[in-house]
Amino acid sequence: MTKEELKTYLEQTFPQNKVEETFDFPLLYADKSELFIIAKKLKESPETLFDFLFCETAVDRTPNLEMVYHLNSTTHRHDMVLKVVLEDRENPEIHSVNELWKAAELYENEIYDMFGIRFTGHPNLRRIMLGDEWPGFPLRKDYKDDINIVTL
Amino acid sequence: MTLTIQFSDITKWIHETLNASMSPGWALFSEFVLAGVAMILLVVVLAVLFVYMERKVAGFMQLRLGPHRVGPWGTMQVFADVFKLLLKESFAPFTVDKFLFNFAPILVLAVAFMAMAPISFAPGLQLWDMNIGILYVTAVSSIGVIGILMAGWSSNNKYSLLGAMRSGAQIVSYELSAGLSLVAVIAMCGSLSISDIIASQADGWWIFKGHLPIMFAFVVYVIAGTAETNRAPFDLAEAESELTAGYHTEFSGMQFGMFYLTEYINMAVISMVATTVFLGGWLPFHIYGFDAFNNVMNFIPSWIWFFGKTFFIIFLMMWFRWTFPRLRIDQLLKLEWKYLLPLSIINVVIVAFLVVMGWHF
Amino acid sequence: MENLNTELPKEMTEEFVVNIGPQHPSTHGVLRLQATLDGETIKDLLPHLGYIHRGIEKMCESLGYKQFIYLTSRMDYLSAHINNQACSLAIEKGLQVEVPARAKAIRILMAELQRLTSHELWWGSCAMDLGAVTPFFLAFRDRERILEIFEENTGNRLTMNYITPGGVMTDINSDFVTRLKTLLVKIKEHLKEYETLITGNIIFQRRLKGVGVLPKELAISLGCTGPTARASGLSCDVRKYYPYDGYEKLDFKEIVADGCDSWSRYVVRMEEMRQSIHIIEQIIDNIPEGEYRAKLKGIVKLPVGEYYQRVETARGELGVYIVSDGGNKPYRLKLRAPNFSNLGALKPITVGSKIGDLMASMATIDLVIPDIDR
Amino acid sequence: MRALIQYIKDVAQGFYSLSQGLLLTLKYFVRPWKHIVEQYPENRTTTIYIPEKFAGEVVLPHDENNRHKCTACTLCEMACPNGTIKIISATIEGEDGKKKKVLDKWVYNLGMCTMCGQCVDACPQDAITMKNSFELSVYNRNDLIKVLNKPGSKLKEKES
Repeated sequence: MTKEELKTYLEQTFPQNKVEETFDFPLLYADKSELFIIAKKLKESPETLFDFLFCETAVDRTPNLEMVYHLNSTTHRHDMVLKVVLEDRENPEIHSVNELWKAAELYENEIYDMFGIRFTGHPNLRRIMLGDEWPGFPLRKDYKDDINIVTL
Repeated sequence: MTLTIQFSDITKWIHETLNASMSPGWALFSEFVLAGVAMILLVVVLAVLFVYMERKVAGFMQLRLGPHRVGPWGTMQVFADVFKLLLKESFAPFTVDKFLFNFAPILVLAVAFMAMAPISFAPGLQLWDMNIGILYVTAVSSIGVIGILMAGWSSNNKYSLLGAMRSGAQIVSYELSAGLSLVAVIAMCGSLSISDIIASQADGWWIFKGHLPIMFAFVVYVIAGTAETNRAPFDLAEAESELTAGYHTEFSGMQFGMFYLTEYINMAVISMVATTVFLGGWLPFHIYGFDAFNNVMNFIPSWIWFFGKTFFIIFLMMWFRWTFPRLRIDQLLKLEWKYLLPLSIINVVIVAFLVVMGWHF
Repeated sequence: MENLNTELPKEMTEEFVVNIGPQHPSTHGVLRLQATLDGETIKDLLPHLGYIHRGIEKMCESLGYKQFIYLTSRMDYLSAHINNQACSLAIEKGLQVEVPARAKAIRILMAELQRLTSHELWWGSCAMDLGAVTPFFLAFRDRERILEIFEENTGNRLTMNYITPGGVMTDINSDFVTRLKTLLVKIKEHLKEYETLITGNIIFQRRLKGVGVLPKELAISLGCTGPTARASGLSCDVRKYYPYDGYEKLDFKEIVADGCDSWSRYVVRMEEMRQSIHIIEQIIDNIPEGEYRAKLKGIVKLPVGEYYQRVETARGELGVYIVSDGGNKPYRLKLRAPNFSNLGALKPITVGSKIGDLMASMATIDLVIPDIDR
Repeated sequence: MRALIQYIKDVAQGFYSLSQGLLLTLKYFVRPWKHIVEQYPENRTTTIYIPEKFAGEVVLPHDENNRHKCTACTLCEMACPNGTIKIISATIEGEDGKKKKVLDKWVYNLGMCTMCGQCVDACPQDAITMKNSFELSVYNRNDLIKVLNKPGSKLKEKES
């Protein structure tokens, strides 16, 4: 499907969700609680078949955190973006998509490390880069570190 | 015709002078000391030559020059390295088994020296012409693996242990086919003594006599010998990309130097045995009926013949090392137990049949 | 033989943990693999990262759009040029700048040369991981000549800093075409030597065939890209599916093999080297004349929005995800590193095999550690 | 029987492949003149090849009258991603009595420079260039911080 077709498809299939588009891909907003169901549907329904999670990351849109899933289908060759807004900044938690895409195991480890978003159902959630004793989550906008960050 | 002094004359002269000046017991003792010192010097010089040769061969095969800064054409590089190793601290980690850790390199080196005893470098230049020479060499050189196992175990390091276990499995298995390929020649000439084996090749080296089983045995012996000395493509015991340095990971200074030296001495032993058994020892190359050519060959001193052949086999081993990738441990054992050993056994059976029927010459 | 260990009572067998890395000859960098071994057999593998984590994503948030490109050279330093290209393309996408045709051609030429150097280095180090040292020098001989061309034309050898949003920094030299042509002839000759020395070698083949099998479904699920995924039968060449900088006009084959093992990965990479040469040969004679750079403003500001650009580096798909808030710096920059995803494949393909196979798998996945850590 | 023939064929092929590799290494072994190494420290003044464009360090060229082109506009300082450049300007009184900003010190930290060429690119006066110098290592890290404008140098006014 092309970008426009996919966008209309998403609008029809998920009428209660907000559908937008970025510069490249159609964009679907999902609620935190229904993320896993929507992701599973996107992966398994024969029209979409999003079986390739090529980028999973988070963006700190102060005060919210935002999970961004870039999905691709290796059969239909179309892409889309799935976004989840997390309002709880102190203790953000979301269901892991590791069961659907195994790539998410490493991605989610990195997101946990950098943003502090906890993933329920993740098999081995650990701070993969920085180590357990590191204070704070560096990629958040309010992260302050006078020693390790040298500003110009 | 020959103007060269025979080595037996020199030894005889030493023997007589010593006996004339002191009691027979002291004379014998002095002879032992002299022989030991001479042997150690010879072996060390050889090892140094081999190290230099290996570096140059490796360099030339890899489009480089090899060592070329210390001394003319880098000849002093090896000495520089040895002095560096001598001056370095032989550091032992806190958790090692001190006695075994310090003993292992000495054992390995001593065993390598011992294996040189019955080898005949030239007519008369032989430390001990025992009647079971070949058996002695194979027996003694297999003690070396104990030293390697000791080194690996005492280091208290998982890489070392893995390397030592690999080395043990490898050396124990490859000794079988190395021994069996030697048996082929021994059966043909009917003696274990090294001087007898050389004498049996006076009318032609075993490898050129036209016996197919012997040629096969030579190939097997070179492969098994390469494996026995833990060299690439069989260098699993110290597989650099897998186990960093294998059984000598924790060794430093001269203790490491001993392991390093031992590798080359073992290579020397293997290639000297191959020279003696298959390539006619110190005998010159003759072509039957070509008297002029044979006379020219005779003119070349016998020790040059011996070391020339030795260096050729060592070059073969170096050539293998710098060309081939390494085998995996299961492939290594499979090659021995499923291919080389059965074929060697069949080979020995064929040789025995030939000998019994008297079809050999 | 395989069942020997299971028959023994449990007290007699003991698994032990070996740290392969951070300093280990065959991890090619500071990657730590915590391997649980049962004798020689790997039972479990857990990668520990972060030894060379520099926080490039965070650093990029405090740099301007023209400046942060050059930090990405330090990710996958073996395809530094292609990393820069990805960032430039993302910025050009946001600014809607048309890159001159000459710049596009030069970019492709350099990118394919970079792919060639990267694969050559991989070939040498792959052979070295498997115990053969000589190929490393043969590979470096040709790589050095290509690096010389980079040095002459861009000013640097490894991190070329050659691409800038809107084109390339400087024009190529006048003798570039002739030098490259003579070089390509030589490289093609030497590729044949590679084949005789290593590809045909029976020991090498036995070491790779059937080792480290990564099935296609698993490759998709793990998000593998590049030669690693293509050797598992997953067609994923970004140059074919999402062409950029004029790859759509070129004739080249996407190399896909379905052996799924290390040998297929080896074959795919070797064949990709030939394809790169083929691509270069198509462009080299008709580099368009004209500007090599579109003029941009001194300070670049991207419109508010999100931009995702992917390119095919030597190791897989590199994605640059820029979130812009309209300022002169990216609000958030995510670099989707190909090696980070490919690293995930290491555990499933090595568990149950020998240590020697781990080296073979790692060598053919071709991990570059700074790219994993970023 | 066919399996046996195949087996022998495989073994022969294996030996053939190994011998091909051996021949290749022997070929290089006996042809030392094909070797590729450079005798580096010896050839640093003779045969070493440093391309014209090679980016070794940033320089501020001065002409024969000890004049440079830098107007101390600090665009290069802003363009640098690493904070390598520090421009210290001074205000002097010109001949016509106007206050004028001129370059006092062009401080360049070679140790932090990644040779990205952004400063050269940003300079509107083409005052700075990359030079193909090499062997720039020093024993003291402070020696890497250089002042590029020579003492007493002046701004070169445009002819037009």
